[in-house]
Amino acid sequence: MAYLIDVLTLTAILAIAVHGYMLIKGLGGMLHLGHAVFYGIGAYASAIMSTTLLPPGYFLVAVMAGALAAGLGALLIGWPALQERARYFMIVTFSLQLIFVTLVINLGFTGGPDGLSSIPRMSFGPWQPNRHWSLDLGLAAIGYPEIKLLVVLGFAALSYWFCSRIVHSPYGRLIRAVRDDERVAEAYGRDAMRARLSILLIGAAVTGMAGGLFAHHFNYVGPSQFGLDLTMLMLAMLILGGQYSLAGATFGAMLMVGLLEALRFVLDDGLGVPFHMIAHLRQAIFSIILILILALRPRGLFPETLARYRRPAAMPRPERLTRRDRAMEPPGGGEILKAGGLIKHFGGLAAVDGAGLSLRPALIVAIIGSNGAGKTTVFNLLSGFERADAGEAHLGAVSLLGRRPAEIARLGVARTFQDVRIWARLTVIENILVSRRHQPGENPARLFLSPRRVASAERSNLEAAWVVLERFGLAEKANQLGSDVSYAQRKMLALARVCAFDPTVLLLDEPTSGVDPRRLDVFLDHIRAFAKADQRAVCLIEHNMTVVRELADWVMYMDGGRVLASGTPTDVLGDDVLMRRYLGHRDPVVA
Amino acid sequence: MTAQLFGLWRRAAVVGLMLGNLLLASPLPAAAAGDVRIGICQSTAQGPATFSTALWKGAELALADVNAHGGIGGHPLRPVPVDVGNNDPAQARLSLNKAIDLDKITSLVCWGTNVMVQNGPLIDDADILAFTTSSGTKVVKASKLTQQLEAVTSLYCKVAAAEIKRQYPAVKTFAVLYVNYEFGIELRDKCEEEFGKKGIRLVASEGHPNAPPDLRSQLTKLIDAKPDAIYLAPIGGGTVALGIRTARELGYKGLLTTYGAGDTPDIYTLKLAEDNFFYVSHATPPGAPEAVKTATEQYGGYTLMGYEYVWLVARLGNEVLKNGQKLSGNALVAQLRKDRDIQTPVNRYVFQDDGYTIRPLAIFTIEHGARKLQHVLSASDLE
Amino acid sequence: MLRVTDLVTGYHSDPILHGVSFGLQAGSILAVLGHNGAGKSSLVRALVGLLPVWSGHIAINGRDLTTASSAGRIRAGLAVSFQDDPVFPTLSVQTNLLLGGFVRWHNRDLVGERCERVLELFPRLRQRYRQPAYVMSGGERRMLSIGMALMSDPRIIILDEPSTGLSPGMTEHVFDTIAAIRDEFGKSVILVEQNVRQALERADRAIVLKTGGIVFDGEPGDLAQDSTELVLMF
Amino acid sequence: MSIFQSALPFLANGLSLGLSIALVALAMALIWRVVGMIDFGLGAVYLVSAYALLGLHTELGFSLPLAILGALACGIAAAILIYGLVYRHFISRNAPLFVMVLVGLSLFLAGENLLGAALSSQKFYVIDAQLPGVDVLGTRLNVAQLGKMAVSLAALAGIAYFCLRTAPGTMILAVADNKRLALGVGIYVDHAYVWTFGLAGLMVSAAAIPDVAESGVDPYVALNPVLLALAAIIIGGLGSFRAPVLGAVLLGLAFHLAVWLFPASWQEVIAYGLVVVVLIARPQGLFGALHAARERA
Repeated sequence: MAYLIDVLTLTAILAIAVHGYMLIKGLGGMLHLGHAVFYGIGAYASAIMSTTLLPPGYFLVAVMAGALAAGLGALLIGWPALQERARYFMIVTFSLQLIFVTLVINLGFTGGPDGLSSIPRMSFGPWQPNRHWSLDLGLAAIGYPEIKLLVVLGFAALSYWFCSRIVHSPYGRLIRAVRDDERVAEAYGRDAMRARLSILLIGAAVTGMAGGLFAHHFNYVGPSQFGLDLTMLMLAMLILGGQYSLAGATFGAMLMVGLLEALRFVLDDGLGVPFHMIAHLRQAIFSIILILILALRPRGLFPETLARYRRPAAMPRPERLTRRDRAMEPPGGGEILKAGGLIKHFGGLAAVDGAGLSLRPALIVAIIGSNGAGKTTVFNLLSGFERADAGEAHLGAVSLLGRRPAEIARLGVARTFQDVRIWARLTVIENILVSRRHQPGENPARLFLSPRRVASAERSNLEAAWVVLERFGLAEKANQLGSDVSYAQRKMLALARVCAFDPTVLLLDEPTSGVDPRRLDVFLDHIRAFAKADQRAVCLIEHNMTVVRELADWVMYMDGGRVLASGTPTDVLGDDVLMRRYLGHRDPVVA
Repeated sequence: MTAQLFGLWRRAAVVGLMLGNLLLASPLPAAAAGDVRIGICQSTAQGPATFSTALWKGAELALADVNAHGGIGGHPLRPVPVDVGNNDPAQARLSLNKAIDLDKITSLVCWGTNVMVQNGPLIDDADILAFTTSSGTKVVKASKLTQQLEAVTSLYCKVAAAEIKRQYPAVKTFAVLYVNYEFGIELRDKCEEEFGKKGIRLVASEGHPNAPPDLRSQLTKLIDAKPDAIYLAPIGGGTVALGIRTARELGYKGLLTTYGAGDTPDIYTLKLAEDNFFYVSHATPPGAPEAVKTATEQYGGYTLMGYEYVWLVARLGNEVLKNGQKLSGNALVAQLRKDRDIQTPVNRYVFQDDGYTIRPLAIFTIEHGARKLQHVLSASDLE
Repeated sequence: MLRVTDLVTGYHSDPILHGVSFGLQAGSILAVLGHNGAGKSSLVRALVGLLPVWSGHIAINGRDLTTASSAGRIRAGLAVSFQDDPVFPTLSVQTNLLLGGFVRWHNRDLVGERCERVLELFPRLRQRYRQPAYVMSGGERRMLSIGMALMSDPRIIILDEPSTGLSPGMTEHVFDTIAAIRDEFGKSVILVEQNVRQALERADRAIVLKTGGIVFDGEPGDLAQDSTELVLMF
Repeated sequence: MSIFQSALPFLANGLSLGLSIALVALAMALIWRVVGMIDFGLGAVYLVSAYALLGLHTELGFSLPLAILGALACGIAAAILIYGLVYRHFISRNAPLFVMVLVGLSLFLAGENLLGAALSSQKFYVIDAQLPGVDVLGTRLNVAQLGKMAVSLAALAGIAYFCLRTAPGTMILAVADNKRLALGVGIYVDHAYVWTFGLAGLMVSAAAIPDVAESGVDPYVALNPVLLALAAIIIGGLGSFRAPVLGAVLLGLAFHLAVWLFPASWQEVIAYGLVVVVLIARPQGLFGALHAARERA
């Protein structure tokens, strides 16, 4: 049965490598075509450790060294490759894949073209078996290969546990959010680049571990073993099993190996293919099967497994939102956000041309104006999504301009987007969970170092999320994918999400556009509650004048990138000249 | 994506996996008991793929003969493919394990220095007789039961050097163009050594990837060193032809030479190879069976080895059985080394105990779209 | 001329337009009003065939085009000027115009003659004739885009927010041009706009979209006269 | 002999290698711009026309010019068929780039190995004598190389003319530039794609034929051209039709000057290293201005 054992051992090792691939490609969504490189780095590193640096018996250390080396490799590749231009990542990794083999052949310490031979067997301290080691258990004798298989299976189980811990943690959730829409993730104070890099590193490390195991399983590493075809094989495994599912990754590895091995028998004994064709045909059929899988089942056999959250029995009823009278004191004084002289040019066109605004707690300011008046651009400048050419913006004493979106968000300035932009492949409740701040579980290290703390934080986070969902009437939809709920519900979710983020300043970009008028009141209540109940400063861009009338304490009319007029809704909306202009009349108006 | 659809797919997948593993586990292929299985390697790598075909064609002929004459002790011989993929040792081990475990092969012919070296212990454990057509000197050191069928690099270089001394006395310096793999590098080093003994100095050497886009820069550099001869050390797969063509086009008039890798049909038909070029390879003496000779002309020099491999296994097997032993790698190897000096229908071999083999080699040139035997160096000449 | 009946469409799961019906008279301008998210651009995409029609019918001169491909609809006499990315950025103004007349390429003279008229209509384009479109200002691109729509000598021209991102002066000019298109070229125009007043001044008929349904369909004059009321109507 | 003189032959050879890569690079760039995929399937196309030439000339005994025409036709047909039978399915479901790359690669590998199985991986020659040539810059370039250089320069001019002057060409450009608007003016995008792949097929065959004439054909001949072509577009970028060609030339020079400066065993590392450096320093490619145009428009 040496054959079966060998096959199973290799399968387990490959499964671990594919786990790593799943983290990078499936969870992290990075187009990655050089996976064999990480595997190879791991294999070589641990081989070098075992053959030259370490005394015998330190198998585990060597394997960990492999993981470490692969992680470092990933860091070196990822740091430049992921800066702002993830779309080139695939080509970078592909080129590296092409170089790797030649590089290894040319380097000295990798044993050059001969590779590294006589890598010691797996050994634990004093237990250093030779090839014929065996343990007689009366009924059957267990030899080294069996032990090796068990060890590798142990590692596979470990890797599965480790990866699923990652996937189903707040950290994994964040990574998926970044995969879906990194800009929004930044709008919620997360550093997308760091998230990407970290998951790449973890995935590579897992793969490196597999490489280390391979080195000690096969006792030899050579250049020809880590070429493009290996990457293709692992990729086939991942795609077949389902790149978004850890079970899929594991299963894909088993299935693909099973398939390739089965082909030997089918071609030789089954079909009696001409002898000298068999090797080529195995490759060909493998490739064709891969195409078929991609055509028939692009998402693989297993779908992404989404955590289903159960609604707590005793829900605190959301306090009834009472329509108090709006505070009518004129602006000025007590303001938390003040911006002025903002200027932004696109090409020749001045999108924002000296606009400014000032926001105060519990005050709702509405910006109106025709399309292209520069309303959204003002939001983009304030939230760091566009760099202002000139002007100033302060949150309290802190200047906002020139900061990255994530920083600004962390300072407490949150915004929504005109095109809703919720994380479509997160469930509704996950959208809320990700948005909430101060989650220790977002730090992958903490997941394993202080699991209790993470768990408790997650528990309270979950309770809070349910409250929010209740409050916005989304609790029924909690476990549905963001992409599966209706437009109005997505709009509502966007509000709920920004509320969950608990900012001090809220910038709402057309929060009610496209909303069924019958639902409108609900939206109005919530927005009003932001300001009045939660004492937040709210600024919204709005076209629907009914909404403006209803909500706004203060209205700013923008045109040509400037604020032409501002005042109470009645003042502004009552001003017929302004309104005529708003509707497209171009007769001069004194600002 | 409805749940039951997924369920369906998963079930399909499970069945597939079961099927796969079942096939792995099942002794089904070994069912046709009685026949004697012999492993023959296959490769998809450029170069090896070519001569693996040749090897098989030769084996095919021998199998027909042998089985017509009762195989081994009345049991027919049956070939088993051993897929070494892209000459990848790990892939090779998997295939080899299958062949040993399920097909119960009694012998093997394979190549690729790393492939053989890394799987040497496996061969010994499995107690099978292995022949290698690799020229690597390390190969037989890794396994007691492995015998070199091919001449080793050092021998190739030695013969080439001698031939140059004899035929081209003017040559005082040479350069090597080698494939940047373990094998090419070994060939470079051995030739530097062997040529050196004959007072021919290595003046330059350049490496190239397997299947290079072109060799112009490498050869320009070599030719700048003004060597009297250039030794081509690729794995094969048309690189020899490319080397010859490029060298000539770059105006190199000197001697070009190579080893068995040049012994492929694409060289036979290469007009450019007809002047000032020779290679060292295995002879097909006039006495050899017609079928073998024609097949060799068609598929190249490795056809012989395929033929001789099967022939040898059959002979040894029958002897072993005659001595009342049962077929095993150890028995076969013992027999092989006991007989030591064996004359196959084609060649005379001296199988040494250290696994190396003294075998006749021949000097060939190309003429009128075919290889032309210059002269043969019999095993005894080389002893 | 053009008749749309009970048009329902939307993106993957949720409908954007639920049951929109209206007609367009030959040689007239129909203003389609409503603010963001009202479904205006979905209507445009559905008319041009970029968005599958879930139910309802679209017909030009009685010929049903509900299932026709966009290429088919253009050939049936529809032309469109999109709101965003309205031109081929890296191609020259000349090539852009030629492409506008793509469906008439078999008739070289017509294309040439069209080209001339467009250049008369927008002299600015003549100066830019050989330059790539991306070097032009927003306004120039808008003119080019409208010009392209004219090139195929269509029966009906759909203009999606032609005044987006234009300076007041430019907007005036564009709207005058639209009027010219009706009066001189004798085309029917579907004018999707936010600049309500300017649209209404030129339009012969107007419909107001709100959250995927039509809330007003009639003479511009019948729309509320008081600006504030009108604004609130949206 | 001065350093500079000693470099000349390497420059000449680098140039010729570069220009022979340029054809495939141009084809790949065209597909990338119009269809938005990196098409490794071109490797299969390359193999088809290579073996077609061999079959027509040596097996069926066609005269060389005739065989060449036949091979070109086969190449075009193959490219269009691959699109119609395989890619169209994925494009219509707008499959992500990653999937398209995988499909292309698999097609290529399948083709390679099927040929290996069917026709063995032996090398065959169409011309087995020494090709005539001329001395340039202290080296000697044969007619096949000169042919390649001429063809790729011609192709560069040809494709520019085709795209800017002919109806289908303009159609292709339009789709590449703004797909939605292309639909909006009544272009059948599918036709544009067929033209694109046909054109790519033509260029790839035009690259394959002289290669085959020069150094014969086996199932592995397509690998280098395709990989080098990809590297070339990465270096050059997609900004214009010139960009990939310049990229290819630069790569060719890198390949040969690397050997001039270092031991040849480092050739690939240095050449592909250049690719990675360019990617990190200038992801849009050295001569690429396309994105600028896109963003401004």
